[in-house]
Amino acid sequence: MDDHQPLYEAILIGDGKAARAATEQALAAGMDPLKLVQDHMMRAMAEVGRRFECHDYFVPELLLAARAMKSALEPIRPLLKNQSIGPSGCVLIGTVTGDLHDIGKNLVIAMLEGAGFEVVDLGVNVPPGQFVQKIKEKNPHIVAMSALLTTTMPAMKTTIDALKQAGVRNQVKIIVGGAPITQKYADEIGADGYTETASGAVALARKVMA
Amino acid sequence: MDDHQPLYEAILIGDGKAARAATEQALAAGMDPLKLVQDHMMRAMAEVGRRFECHDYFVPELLLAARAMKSALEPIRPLLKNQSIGPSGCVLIGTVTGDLHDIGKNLVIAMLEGAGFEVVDLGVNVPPGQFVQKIKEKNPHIVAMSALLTTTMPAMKTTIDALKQAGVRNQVKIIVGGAPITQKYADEIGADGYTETASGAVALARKVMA
Amino acid sequence: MNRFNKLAIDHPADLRFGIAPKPLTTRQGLKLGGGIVYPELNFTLPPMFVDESTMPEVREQYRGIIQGALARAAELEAPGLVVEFETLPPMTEHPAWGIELTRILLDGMAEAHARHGLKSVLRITPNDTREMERPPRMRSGPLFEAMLATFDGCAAAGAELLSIESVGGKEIHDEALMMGDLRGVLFGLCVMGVRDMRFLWTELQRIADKHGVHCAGDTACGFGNTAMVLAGQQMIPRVFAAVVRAISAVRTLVGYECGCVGPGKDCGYENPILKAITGFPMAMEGRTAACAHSSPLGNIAAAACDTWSNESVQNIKLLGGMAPTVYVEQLIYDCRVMNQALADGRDAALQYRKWLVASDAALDPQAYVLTPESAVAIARVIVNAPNHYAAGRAAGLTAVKLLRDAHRDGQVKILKRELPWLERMQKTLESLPAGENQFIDEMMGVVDTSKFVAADYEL
Amino acid sequence: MNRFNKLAIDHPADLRFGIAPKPLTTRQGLKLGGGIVYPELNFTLPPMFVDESTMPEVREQYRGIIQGALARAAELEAPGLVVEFETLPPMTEHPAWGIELTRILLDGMAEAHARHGLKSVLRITPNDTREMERPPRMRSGPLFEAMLATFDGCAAAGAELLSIESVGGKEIHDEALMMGDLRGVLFGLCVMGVRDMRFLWTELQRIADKHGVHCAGDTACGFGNTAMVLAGQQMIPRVFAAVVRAISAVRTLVGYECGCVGPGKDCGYENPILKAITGFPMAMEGRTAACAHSSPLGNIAAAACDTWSNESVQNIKLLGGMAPTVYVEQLIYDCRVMNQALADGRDAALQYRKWLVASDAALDPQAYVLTPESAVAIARVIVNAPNHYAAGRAAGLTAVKLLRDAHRDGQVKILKRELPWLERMQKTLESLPAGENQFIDEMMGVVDTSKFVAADYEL
Ligand SMILES: [Zn+2]
Ligand SMILES: [Zn+2]
Ligand SMILES: [Zn+2]
Repeated sequence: MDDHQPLYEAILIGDGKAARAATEQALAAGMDPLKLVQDHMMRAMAEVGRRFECHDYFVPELLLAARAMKSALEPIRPLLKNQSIGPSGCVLIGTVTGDLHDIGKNLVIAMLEGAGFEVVDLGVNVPPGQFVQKIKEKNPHIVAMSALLTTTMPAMKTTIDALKQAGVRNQVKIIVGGAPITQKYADEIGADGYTETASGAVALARKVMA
Repeated sequence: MDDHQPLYEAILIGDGKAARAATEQALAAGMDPLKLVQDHMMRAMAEVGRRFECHDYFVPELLLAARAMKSALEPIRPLLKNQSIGPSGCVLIGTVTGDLHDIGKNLVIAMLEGAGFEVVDLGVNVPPGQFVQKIKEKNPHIVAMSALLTTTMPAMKTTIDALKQAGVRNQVKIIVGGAPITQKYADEIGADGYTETASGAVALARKVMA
Repeated sequence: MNRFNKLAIDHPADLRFGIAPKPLTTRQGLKLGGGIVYPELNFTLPPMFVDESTMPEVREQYRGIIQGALARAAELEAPGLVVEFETLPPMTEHPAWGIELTRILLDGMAEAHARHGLKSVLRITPNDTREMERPPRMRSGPLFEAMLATFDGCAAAGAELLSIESVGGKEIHDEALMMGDLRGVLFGLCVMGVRDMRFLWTELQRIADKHGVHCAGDTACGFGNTAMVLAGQQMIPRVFAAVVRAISAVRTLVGYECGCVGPGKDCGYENPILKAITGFPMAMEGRTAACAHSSPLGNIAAAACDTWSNESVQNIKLLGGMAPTVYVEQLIYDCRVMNQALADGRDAALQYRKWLVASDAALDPQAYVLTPESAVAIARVIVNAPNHYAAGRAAGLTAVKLLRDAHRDGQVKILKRELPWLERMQKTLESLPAGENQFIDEMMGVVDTSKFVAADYEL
Repeated sequence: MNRFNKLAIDHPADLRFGIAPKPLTTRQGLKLGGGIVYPELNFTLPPMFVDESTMPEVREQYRGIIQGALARAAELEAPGLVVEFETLPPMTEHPAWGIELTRILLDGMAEAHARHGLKSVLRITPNDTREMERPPRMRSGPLFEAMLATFDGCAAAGAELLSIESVGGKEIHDEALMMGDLRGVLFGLCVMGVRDMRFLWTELQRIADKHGVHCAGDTACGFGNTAMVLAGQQMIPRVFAAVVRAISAVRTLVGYECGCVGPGKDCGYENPILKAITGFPMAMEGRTAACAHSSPLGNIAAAACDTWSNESVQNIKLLGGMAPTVYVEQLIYDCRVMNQALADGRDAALQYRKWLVASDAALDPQAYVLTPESAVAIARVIVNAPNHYAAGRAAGLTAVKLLRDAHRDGQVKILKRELPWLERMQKTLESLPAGENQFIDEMMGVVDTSKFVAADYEL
């Protein structure tokens, strides 16, 4: 089976309908579902990631491919109940109290989801207590926080303090980002990682989980 | 006796020879030395200070006047042994370890001396231990430190820590200045005062001693 | 509502810095757009919380900023100065704080006027805090009320220019940007954005009238500049951001239709288009706003500016002084050159403008769509369109055409990987329905309607 | 030793930015002074100690600075870049540190060249640590040895341009400034300074020759800029600082007499005079160096620059990125305009130069003495003088005359309280003895000789 397989292509160009159709066809032809995922879907997503890294793809292509992958997985999921095609890890994400800046966070979500992470989006202006509560509920591997204002970045520290107070700090890795944030500030508040750009978030998430 | 007195004038224009001659003449004429100091010399220096404040005088005029005042005081000092014409206060000054920038410090010295302070100049690149030792020796009211580099400003904290360690911190007021220094930094390291400009040093010194 | 149906500046040569057909004279007599470019200083707090307990420190910060910056401006003999106070969200949520800080700034400005004769005017830019709730309540509720109260109190205190970076339409536009979806962009900017602008600026005009101050202008910051930042990070194509910029002018225009008289808000890089349409003076930011963000528009942004801004800088210490003081110095020197060129007459100013434009235009499609020629061309199709939807579509198509032609003629560098996007965008725009109602019907079936309150947009 | 006895640039119209009669070509092929103005980026550490224990963090800082700044420069397609590494004193005292950091910067530059084709060249500026001892040992001792070792190691590592802000003569000059004493100024600059420069740059030329690199140039920073800062704080008259600037050119010139080929060091505001004399390219700093210090020379400083510098900025975070990255962006945009004007030919460049000059010259005597006309006039009397002492005196007298005439003709604003100083300075300069020996004899009886080691100055 080679790279020119329709499923691989459909994901690469972000055509969800075609990807699903190709999957159903392959299943009907008796293909092993797990093999389908590993040999074609995963490889297509890896190629999408590579193209994005090289700046041949932009975010829209990345997101469309991720959506096509989701469509293609639908007929497969029921067949793989007991096998792990689960996510690389679970990330809880939000902008800190007082901060309303969506799009950086949303980009990070897109990057992470594109890389196979499960992401729980708490939205913007998230109070420390809500981070704590959701950690208890969702048991994520990583908590990601962003702040775009010099006057909201101190809320990162407040949030980490609240996590400590609640005894959940050590259950998660904490990563932070946003225009006024620096590596130094991340170190000072005791975060586990910092990235300057949204596209650095995937590598960072993998690094802190390693 | 009025403002047009030769002594007053001589100090105002910074003519040391004339100032001394006028003083000797006045003493010979039986003038009370203390009155001479208070009514003429001090008043001249106050006027010099005022002109400097209004930017009518520059530093050179200020320094020349201070020198003229010194000359004029010479024949008077022996007559006033037991009376206080002493300085407004004693200031120990130096740039911190690693810092070589003279002129800001020297300006502050000039301003302080012009305002009647006694100043002990420790020079540049002064290690914390030397500050401690000189405090013990000279018993100053104020310790003034300056730093012009971002990499020498941390030595201010080190110096204050050394003063604490040596148990002399509370004997003195500490004032700081220099390009990278801020009020916030001064507060953080526990200094008693900060001034942005050399010309602010006098007001600051008076304030911390009040 | 005053629809602009012809251009105030019909010829690209008349679209230039320092001169606006309809200048604005402030209470102290600054004539913005009247032949002199003025610096416009912006600033923000260093990293710190803003709450009841830190307000004493916050006051000190603003007092220090205004004193330091105005002293420097006086020293350098600035011909005048626009000060912009862009509040931080807590200062809009607590109008009393925003108003008090406005007074502190005005006091500093009055003192500099009394002592040094330095003329200045305050622009107040409260936050569009309506988006603190999701979905946002755009036309009512405590956040909305507090925002209006901030405007009202600041105008009463003496802030003469009212601005905001309003967010109506962002609920849909954000995702449209990330998906490279021009239909969503049009819906966010020219349907939702236009409707919210019309509502909001009608409210603000009421406040301005009450206090005898001016509605200055809005900016499509959260739209066009978000696109620019994403393009700068190579997240979306530059040509896409360039087309978004052109379309964004339609949204920003609504402010002027409702009574704004300029200067348009600094971060509205679409402002040259609006100057051509309205004739009002415009604030712009460029290279000297690198403290706030990078841009491919550092010089070209100055080509048609009437005030020249640094966008925003924290009040932190640089070796040469506090950053706002440093930046006011840089702005003043920038303005000095422009004003020297202006003093030498029309041809001289056009010579300088040529260099400002040429130095950026060929390097990035986002710059190319803002050359005086491009800006006037886009402005023209906007005023000729029957409604905002059609105007947005026409602006987008014109931008695409300008870029295709310029690329063909070797006048602008467009990366190979972006070329398919030009075609894709053209197709998308051409395939749009002719009527706004049909477009709305189509889009309401596609967009995530849980993200906004349809009634707040008359939808 | 090569005394310049005629001007390389005889006519003020030929003293302009981007073009030097004797351009310098770097190993990667940047031609400084060859028709393009290049940005020159400077930076320093944020508040932190530099010692053995912090060196890992120091390395990270410089790595981060160079990577961030060069990435931005590549993005903005800078035509090339000069990077200046002005060390901090511990890095000169411990040559191994300075050399290692030089390598880190060179690695970053090589990488940007390989990846983006960005050409750059490194200027290394160790500290004149000789003054760490008082009185300084100028010609021997461990501090001196370490300083030379730093130069040697950095040149070996690949730093192609050698510079320093040397301090010889400062021992006397500092107090002379504070006392408004022009005789002391002359003694510090043209007797002591000249002698130390001659010694020091002969040593540095040996090192440059050994490694095939260039002596670039010195600056009278601790003299002329100290005067400028004091004048800015209203501590000394501006006219005094202006005259000091003119005289300081004589000291800076000695570097070129000993083999320097430019670009002269950025903070030498006297550089236009030296460009006229030597024909070598010059670095200058102005408005975009407000991060490091205010100046009344923000635009005029660019009039004759070949590289355009920000002087120094801490590696701290601004909203738009780390400050060195922000400043490289600003410099690049500044240079783009100059290069556009240059591309339009001589008259166009002179048009732009006119605005740069005119925008500052009338406002401050320190700017006025640096107009192309003033610079050439001062340069001319310097090359016509029989020796450095006479040259300094002539430069001072010329500056005074230029200012008196300009004030009379209403071409420069001089504050009333400064006018007596013009007269006073003229009298002082006119009353000086004709011969250097007599002057030295007089001065050695007056100055505080405990502040310097006379033998180190052949005195
Ligand atoms: Zn904005
Ligand atoms: Zn310097
Ligand atoms: Zn420097």
